[in-house]
Amino acid sequence: MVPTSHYLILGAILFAIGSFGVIFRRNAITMFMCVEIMLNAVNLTLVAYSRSFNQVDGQIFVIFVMVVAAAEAAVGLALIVLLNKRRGTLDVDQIDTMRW
Amino acid sequence: MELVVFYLFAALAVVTALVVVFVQRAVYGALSLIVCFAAIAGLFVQMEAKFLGAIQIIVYAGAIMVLFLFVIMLLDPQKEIFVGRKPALLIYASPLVIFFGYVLLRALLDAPQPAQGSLAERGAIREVAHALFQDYLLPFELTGILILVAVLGAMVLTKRRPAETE
Amino acid sequence: MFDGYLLSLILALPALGAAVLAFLPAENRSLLRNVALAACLAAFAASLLLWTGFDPSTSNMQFVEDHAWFELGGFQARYALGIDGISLFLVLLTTLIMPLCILASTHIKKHLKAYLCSMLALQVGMMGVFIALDLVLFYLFWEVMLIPMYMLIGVWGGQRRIYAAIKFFLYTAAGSLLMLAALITLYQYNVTPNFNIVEITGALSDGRISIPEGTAYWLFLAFFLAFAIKVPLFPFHTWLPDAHVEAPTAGSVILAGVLLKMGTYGLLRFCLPLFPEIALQMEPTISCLAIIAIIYGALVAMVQPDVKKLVAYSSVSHMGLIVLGIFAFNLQALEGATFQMLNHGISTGGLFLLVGMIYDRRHTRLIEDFGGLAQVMPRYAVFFMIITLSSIGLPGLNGFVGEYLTLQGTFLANPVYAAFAATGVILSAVYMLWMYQRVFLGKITGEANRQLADLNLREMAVLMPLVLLALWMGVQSSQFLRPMDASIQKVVDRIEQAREPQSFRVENLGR
Amino acid sequence: MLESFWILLLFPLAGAAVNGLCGKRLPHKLIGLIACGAVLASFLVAALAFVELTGRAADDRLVTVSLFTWIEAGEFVSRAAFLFDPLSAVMILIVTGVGFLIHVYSIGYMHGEDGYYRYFSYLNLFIFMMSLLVLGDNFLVMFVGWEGVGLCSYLLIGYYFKERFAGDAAKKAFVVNRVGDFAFLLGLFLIFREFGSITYLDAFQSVQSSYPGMETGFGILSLITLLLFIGATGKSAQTPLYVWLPDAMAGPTPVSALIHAATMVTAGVYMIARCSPLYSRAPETLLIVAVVGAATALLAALIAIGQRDIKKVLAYSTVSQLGYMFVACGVGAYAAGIFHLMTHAFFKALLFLGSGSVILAMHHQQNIFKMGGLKKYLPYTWGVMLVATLAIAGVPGLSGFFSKDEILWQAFSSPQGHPLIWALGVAVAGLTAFYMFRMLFLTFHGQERIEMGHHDDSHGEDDHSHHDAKPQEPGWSVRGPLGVLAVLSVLGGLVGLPAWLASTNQLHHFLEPSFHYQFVPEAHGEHSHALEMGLAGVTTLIGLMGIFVAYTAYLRRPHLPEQVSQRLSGLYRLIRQKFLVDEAYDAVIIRPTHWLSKNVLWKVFDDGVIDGAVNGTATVVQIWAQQLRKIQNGYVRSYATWILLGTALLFAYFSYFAA
Repeated sequence: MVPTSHYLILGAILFAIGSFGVIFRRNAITMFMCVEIMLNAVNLTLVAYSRSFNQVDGQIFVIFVMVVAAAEAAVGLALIVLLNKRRGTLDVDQIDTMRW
Repeated sequence: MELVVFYLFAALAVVTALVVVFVQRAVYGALSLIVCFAAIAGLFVQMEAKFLGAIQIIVYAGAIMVLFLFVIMLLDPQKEIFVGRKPALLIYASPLVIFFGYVLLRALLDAPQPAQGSLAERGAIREVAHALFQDYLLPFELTGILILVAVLGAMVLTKRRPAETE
Repeated sequence: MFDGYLLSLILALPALGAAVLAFLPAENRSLLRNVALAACLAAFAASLLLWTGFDPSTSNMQFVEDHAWFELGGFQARYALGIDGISLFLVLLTTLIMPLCILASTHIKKHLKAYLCSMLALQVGMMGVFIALDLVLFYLFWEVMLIPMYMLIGVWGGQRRIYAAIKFFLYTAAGSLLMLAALITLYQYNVTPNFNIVEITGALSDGRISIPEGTAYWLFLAFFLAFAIKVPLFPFHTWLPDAHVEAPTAGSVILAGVLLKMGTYGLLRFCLPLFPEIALQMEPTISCLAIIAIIYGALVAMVQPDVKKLVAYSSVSHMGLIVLGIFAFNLQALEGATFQMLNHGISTGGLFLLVGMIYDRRHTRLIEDFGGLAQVMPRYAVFFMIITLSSIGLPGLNGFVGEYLTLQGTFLANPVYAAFAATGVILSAVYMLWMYQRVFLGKITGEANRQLADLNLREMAVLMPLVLLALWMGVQSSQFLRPMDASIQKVVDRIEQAREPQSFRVENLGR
Repeated sequence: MLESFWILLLFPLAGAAVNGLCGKRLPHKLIGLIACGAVLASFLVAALAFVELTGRAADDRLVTVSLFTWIEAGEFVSRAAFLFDPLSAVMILIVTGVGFLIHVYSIGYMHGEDGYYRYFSYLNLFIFMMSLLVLGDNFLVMFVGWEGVGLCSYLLIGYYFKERFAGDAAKKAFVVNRVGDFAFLLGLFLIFREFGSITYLDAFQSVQSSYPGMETGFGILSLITLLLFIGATGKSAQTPLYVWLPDAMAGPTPVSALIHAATMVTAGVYMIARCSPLYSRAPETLLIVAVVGAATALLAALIAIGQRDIKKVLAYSTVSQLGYMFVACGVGAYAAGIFHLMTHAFFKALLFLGSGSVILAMHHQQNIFKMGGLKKYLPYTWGVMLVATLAIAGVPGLSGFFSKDEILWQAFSSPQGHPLIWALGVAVAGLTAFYMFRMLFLTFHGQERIEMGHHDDSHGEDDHSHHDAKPQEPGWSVRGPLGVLAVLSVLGGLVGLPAWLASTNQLHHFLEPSFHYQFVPEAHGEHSHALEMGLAGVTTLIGLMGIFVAYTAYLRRPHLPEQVSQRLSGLYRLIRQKFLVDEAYDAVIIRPTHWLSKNVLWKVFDDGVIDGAVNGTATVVQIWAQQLRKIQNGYVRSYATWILLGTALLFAYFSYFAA
C-alpha cells in the first residue's frame, strides 16, 4: 500500500504547479485551468486523508468540490466569453479597470 | 507494484500539469489537462475511491474539460507571450511558489496520520452513498440549487442582449 | 398610571413617529412636520408625568423596567430602564428641546422626511442613553445616537459639512471604542448575574467585585476619554466648533443642548461611582484641564468673528465648569454641575436657535456683517439679551444658580481652583456683551440689515419656553435641586467612602 | 405694615413688567404715571414701615421675612428672605425717595425720546433691584440686587444704543463691575466656608463667637473683607476700578443722577456698613479701605479739575465723594459713611438733575466752556445748583458740611484713623470746593460763550427745538424735584448734628442697632469738643479758600488758568488725560489679552497645535493609504501573488511558531 505521505507530497506539488500557473499565465482560460489543477490537488489530498482516517467524509467533500468546480466552470467560462465579447481580449493584464 | 503504479500516475500528472502551465497554446493545455485529470482519477481508484475515480473521469475530464475546449475553440485565443505588463511578477513567482510548496508540504506532513485502514472492505460506494444521502443530505440538495443558479447565471451572462450590437 | 412602562412609552413615541413618517408622502411637508412635532410633544407630555411621579426622597432608580433581552453563553443582556435624580431633568431637557428644534426647522427643504426621521431617531438614542441601566443597552443607544447626528451635520450642514461630520464622527467613535473596550474588560470582572450599572456599582462598593488598581486605572481612563471627548474637555474640543458651525440650527441646538450633556452625565454615572479611588487620584489633572477649558474657551470665544463659533467656544468654557464641579466631589458642586447642565442646554440651545434665526434671514453669521440690529429687530434683541444674560450667569436667571453652586462647591474643595474658574465670570461677560454690542448696538450697518423682519409668532413660540424656563429655574431653583438631592448624595457618599477606605470598613464591621 | 414691608418690592417690579411688556402701546402719560406711581407706592410703604420701626424699642428694630427657599444644596441654603432694620430702612428711604423724585424729573427730561417706555421700565427695574440689594437678608439676595442694578445700569447707560460710545460705555461698566464681582463671589464662598451660612445674622453670630476681638495680622477675616471690598470698588467706582463711572455718563442725565450718583454706586458703602461686624474685626482691611478711599478721593478730585464736560466733572466728583464714604467706613465710622451717603444722594442728585436741565436748555451741549452766563436765562436752575454746590463744598449749615465734617473728625479721632488721612480729606475738601465752583462759574457766570448743542437726530427730540433760541427753563416736572432736593440738601444735615451742636446725633442713634454685632472700641473720650470744632473750622477755611481760588481764576482773571496750565503743562496734560489710567488698562490688559487670544490661543494653539495634531493624524493615515492602495493595481496576477504570499506566511507561522 502506498503511504499517505506520497499522495500528500504529490498534492502539494500539483498545488504549487497550479498556483505558479495562475501567477505566470496571462490567458484567462489557462489561468482557469490552473485553478482546476489546484482544485484537483486538494481533492487528491482529501481522498488521501479519507483513506488514512478510514472515514468517508473526505470523499463526500471531494464530490462537493467537483460540483462547485462544475458550477464555477460554467459561470467562469461564461464570464470569460462575455469578457472577450466586451474587451476583445483574454489577456488579464489588459483588464485593469478595477483599480485605484 | 502499487508503488510503481503510483509513480507512473504521479509522474504523468505532474508532467501534464507542467505542460498546462508552460504550453503557449491554450488548446494544447486543455488536452494535456484532460490527461492530468485522468491520471488523478487513476490515483483515486488506487486509493479505493472507485466512485470518485469514475466521476472524476465523467465530470471533470469529460464534462468540464469539454466545456473548456468549446470555449477555447469559440474564442480562439492567440499564442500567448508570457512576459506581460508586470515582468517582475515572473521573477517573484518561482521562489514564492517553491517556498509555498515547501511550507505546504511541511504542514501536510506534520499533520497526524493515523494507522491506515481500508474502506474497500465495507464497500466504498455504499459508504459514500450512505453518507451522501443521509448525513449530508441537505448540503447535497443545496448543491443542486447551486448548479441551477450557475446554469441560469451562465445563460444570463452570455445571452446576447437586444441592444448590444457587436 | 403608566408607571410600569412610562419610560418605554417615552422612548417609543418618537420611534413611532418616525415609523409613521416613513409611510407619509414626502411632498406634504406641513403634514410631515406636524406629525414629527406631535410625536415630540407627546413624548414631552409623557415625560412630564415622570416629574410629577418622581419621588425625591430616594436615590434608587425609579420607573424601573427590567426584561430579559438576549442571552449568549451565560451572558445576559437585559432591557433595563430607570431614572434617578440625575437623569430625570436630562430626560425632560431632551424632550423639551426636541419639539423646539422641529419647530425651528422650517428652513429645511432638502429631504425633509429623512431629516425629520433623523431627528426622531436621534431623540430615541439620546433618551436611551439617559435611561438605560443595562450597559449593553446603554452602549447601543450611545452608538445609535451617533449616526443621525452624523447625518444631520453631513447632509443638512453648511459649506464644510463633510469635513465637520467626519471629524465629529471620528472623534466620537474613537471615544466610544475606548468605552467599548472598557465595558468588555469590566464584564470580565463582573460577578453579578447581569450587566446593570446600578448592581455593578453596588457590588463594587461592597467589595463583591474587586478590580486591581492597575486595571481600574485604565478602565477609568477609557471611560473618561470617551466622555471627555463628548463633553468636550479642553484638548479634545476641536470637533465642537466645526460641528457647531456646520450643523443646521436644530443640529447645533441638540448638540449643545443634549449631546454634550452625555459626556458629563457619563462622568457622573460611570467614572465617579465605578472608580472613585482613581477619580480621586486623577482629580488634580482633570481639574486643571477643566480650568484651562474655562479660561481658554472664553478667551478664544472672545476673538471669534463668527457668532456660532463664538457660542461654540463658550460651550467649551461652560462645560469646563461643569467638569470642574463634578470633580470637586461635594454636594454643592455636583448639584451645581447638574443644574448647570440644564442651564447650558437652555441658554446655549437658545443662543443657537437665535443665531439660526438671523442666519435664515441674512445667510451670514459673521459679527462684522451685523450692527444696530436692535433698531430693526427689537423683539429679537430682547430675546437675545435675556438668553445672553442667562448664559453669563446673571442672578435671577438660571445660569447664576448653577454657576454659583458649582463654584461654591469647588471652593470648598479647593479655593485656588475656584479662584481661577471664577475668572470665567468676567470673561463670559466680556465676550458675550462685546458680541451683543457689535451685533445689536450702534448704528445700522449695511442696507441688507435695514430690511430684516423681526421675529414672527412661530419663532417667538420657540424661544418663549426657554426664556420662561430660564426665569423659573433662576427664581424657583430649589424645585429643581430637591429631586437631585438623594441621587447626588449617593455619588458623594461613594466618593467619601473611597477617600477613607479603612475607616469605612471598620465602621461597617462595627454595625 | 412692618411685617409685610416686602410688598414694596412688588410695585416697581410690576411697573417694570407692565411698561416693558406693553409699554409700546400705552400713551406716554400713562407710562410715566405707572412708573412714578409704582415708586411712590414703594416709598410710602417704606415710610410707613420706617415709622413703625421707630415706634419699636431700639433692640427690637429688626424684622425678617422669608418668602421661599431659593437655593438649597446640603448645608447651603439661600432663602428669598428680606431684612428690615434701621440700616436698610434708611437705605430704602433714600432709594425710593430720591428714586421717586428722579422718576418725576424723567417725565419731563425724557419727554419725546424714543423708547420712552423702555426707559421707565428699566428705571423701575432698577428700583426693584436696588431694593433687593438693600433689603436682602443674606449675601446671595444682596448679590442678586448687586448684579441686577449692574444690569439696569448697563441697559440705561446703553439707552442711546445707536451711539457707539453708549454701547462701549455700557459694556465697560458691566465688565468692570464683573471684575469686582469676581472678588465679591470669592468673598461669599469664603464666608460660607468659614461661617457655614450666608445669612447675615447667622454669619455674624458665628463671627462673633469665633472672633471675640480683632483679628491680628492678615487672616481669613481680612481676606474675606478685602475680597468684598474689591467687589465694592467695582460697584462704587473706587481705585482701581473707577474707570467705568465717567464713561457711564453716556446714559441719560436722570440715570446718572439716580444710578451713578445717588444710589447704585453707594451700594459698596452699604455693603461695608452691613458687614461692619466683619470689617470691624479686620483692622488690616480697614486700613486698606481708608487708604483706597482717600486716594480715590484725591485722584478723582484732581482729574475733575481738568474736565470740560459738565457731567464728567460731576462724575469725578461722585467718585471723589464716594472715596470720602469709604474713608468713613475705613476708620470704622459706618454711620458717618451712611450719613454722607444720604446727604450726597441729595446734593449730587440735585447737581446732576440741575446739570440735566442745563443740558436740556442747551440742547445737549455738555461742554462748560461753551456755556457761561446762563444765570440770567436759567435763574431757577442756577439757584438750586448753587445750593447743591455750596452743600458739596462744605459750607457750614448745609447738609454736606455736617456729613463731610463728621467723616473728617472720625478720620482724625477714631482709633483706626490717622491724621494723615484727615489731612488728605481736608485737601480734597479744598479741591472739591475749587472744581465745583469752577464748574458753577463757567456755566452760569462770566461772559456768554453759548453754543447750542447739535442734538443728534437719532435722539429723537429735535422736532421742536430751535438752535438759535435762548436757553429756557424746563417745565414743572423738572423743576419740582429740583426744589425738593434743594430743600433736602439744605436740611438733610440736621438728622446728624455733631456732638458740639446737639446732645444726640439722631442718625447715629437710629443706626446703632444695625451695628449691634459690631465690635466697637469707643474711644472718643480723650478728644474734646473744642478740638472737633477747631478742625471743622480748618476744613471750612480750606473749603472757602477753594471757592476763592475758583472765583479768582474763572471770574476775576479768566486768563489765569491758561497761564497756569502753560507753566505746568506736564501736570496739566496728565490731569486732562485723566492720568492715562484708561490707556494703561488698554495697553497692559485689554490689548495683550486680545492679541494673545487671537494670535496665540486661537490661531496657533487651537487651529495649529490641537487641530493640527488631529488633522495631522488623518493626513499621515492618508499618506500611508495612498501608498497602500497602489496594491490595488488592477492586475489579477498580482493579487494572486499577494494571496499566495499571505497563505504561505500563514502556513509558515502555524507550522513553525504556533506549533
